[in-house]
Amino acid sequence: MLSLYDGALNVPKILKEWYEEEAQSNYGAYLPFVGTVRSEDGIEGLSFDIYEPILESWFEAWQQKAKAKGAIIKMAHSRGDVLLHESSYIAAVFSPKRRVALEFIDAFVEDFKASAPIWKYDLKDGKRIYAKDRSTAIEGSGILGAKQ
Amino acid sequence: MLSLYDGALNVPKILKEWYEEEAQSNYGAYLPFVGTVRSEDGIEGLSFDIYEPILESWFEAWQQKAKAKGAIIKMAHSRGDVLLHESSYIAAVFSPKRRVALEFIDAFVEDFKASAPIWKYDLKDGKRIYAKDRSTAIEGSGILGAKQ
Amino acid sequence: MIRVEFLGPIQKDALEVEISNLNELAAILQEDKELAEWLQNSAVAVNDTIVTSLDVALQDGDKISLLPPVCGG
Amino acid sequence: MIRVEFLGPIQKDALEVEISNLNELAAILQEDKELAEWLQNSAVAVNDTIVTSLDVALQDGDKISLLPPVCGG
Repeated sequence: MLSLYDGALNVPKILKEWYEEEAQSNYGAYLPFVGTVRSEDGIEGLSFDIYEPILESWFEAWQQKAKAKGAIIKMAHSRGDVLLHESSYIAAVFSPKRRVALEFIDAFVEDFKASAPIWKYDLKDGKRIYAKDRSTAIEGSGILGAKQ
Repeated sequence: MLSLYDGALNVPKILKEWYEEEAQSNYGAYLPFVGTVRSEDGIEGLSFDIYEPILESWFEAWQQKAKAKGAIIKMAHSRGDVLLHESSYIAAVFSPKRRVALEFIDAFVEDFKASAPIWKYDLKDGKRIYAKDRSTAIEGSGILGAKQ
Repeated sequence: MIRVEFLGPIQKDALEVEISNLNELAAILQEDKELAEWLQNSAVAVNDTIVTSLDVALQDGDKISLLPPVCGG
Repeated sequence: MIRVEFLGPIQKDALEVEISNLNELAAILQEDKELAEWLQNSAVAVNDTIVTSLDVALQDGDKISLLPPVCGG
């Protein structure tokens, strides 16, 4: 399940809903990762653009990988502005056993950072500035720039 | 913070309290691991004995390791009986950055399984049966059994 | 007609172009100096599937998206 | 007097013994056949600190705990 919200996430509510949705599913491990906006470099917050069609297919491919291990994943992300100490991201794994959950959340979050079509901007001095230095080119990038 | 409860944990409440406690601490990552009792082998639930003095010193040693990485850990565990699909364990890491949280939760949960002085029993046919086959001897065990 | 969309921080309106493959698109976009850096670091999707080679035939109505470096979370 | 406690699933009441080191305790406990397996797989704590060697001097009032294999979570 992939849920996108305008603005900050209501973390306690989402963690509770996901826990209750799977209460009878017989998973032994529930491992949510919550990402929160840190105060650094004088920013007032972050802002996000999302390209949903590719985010959905990326997520669906990971859901299939999870399924192959008897696990499921859920993810929530913010669109638009998220202020300091608010949260913009939750990814969770449910699995029968702990090792799958511990390994899966790590691989999922890292690939999310490297591949999910989401763009981050710093909110600073009333401006929205692309976080270029913290961004990662998606694998296979640059093909249109190669000299013919 | 180490919290012990009689019976099952109220997971949504604990996850919410921990999140709110650290809402202004400027951690970028919150990563709780939740352990839930699975239905298997015909058990009706699990039951736990805890030896608190050593659990507390074990936990405090991990808290110091977390602190050295700018992180903190929180843990909750049940005493006594926990029924099917109820939860008995939550361990959470808060850290500035994601890599520390992802690596720490794995190491912490694995050492918890290997070292924390907690004994598990299956509740089955009205009896409380030590889960011997799933238990791990603490490192350094056996010194009193060695022939002189 | 092929529609070309520039996502996220690439501040450029969508284009409609008459091309039959991605090599032709590369030639067109490389004429725009403001796109030079984005072409080097962006991924390319055809109909919302990322492609890693220019050897892709295009059909009328296809949509191409340029995805610059990402940073979710 | 040294107090010896058996934790978790070891179904045995605490003992009070007059000993001055863990070697003496090992000799006493090895006489109890019901403890044989627990002695092989239990850890030993002196005053709530786990020890990994029998070379530990004991003082009057010390507490020894036997910790059988664990399984939290």
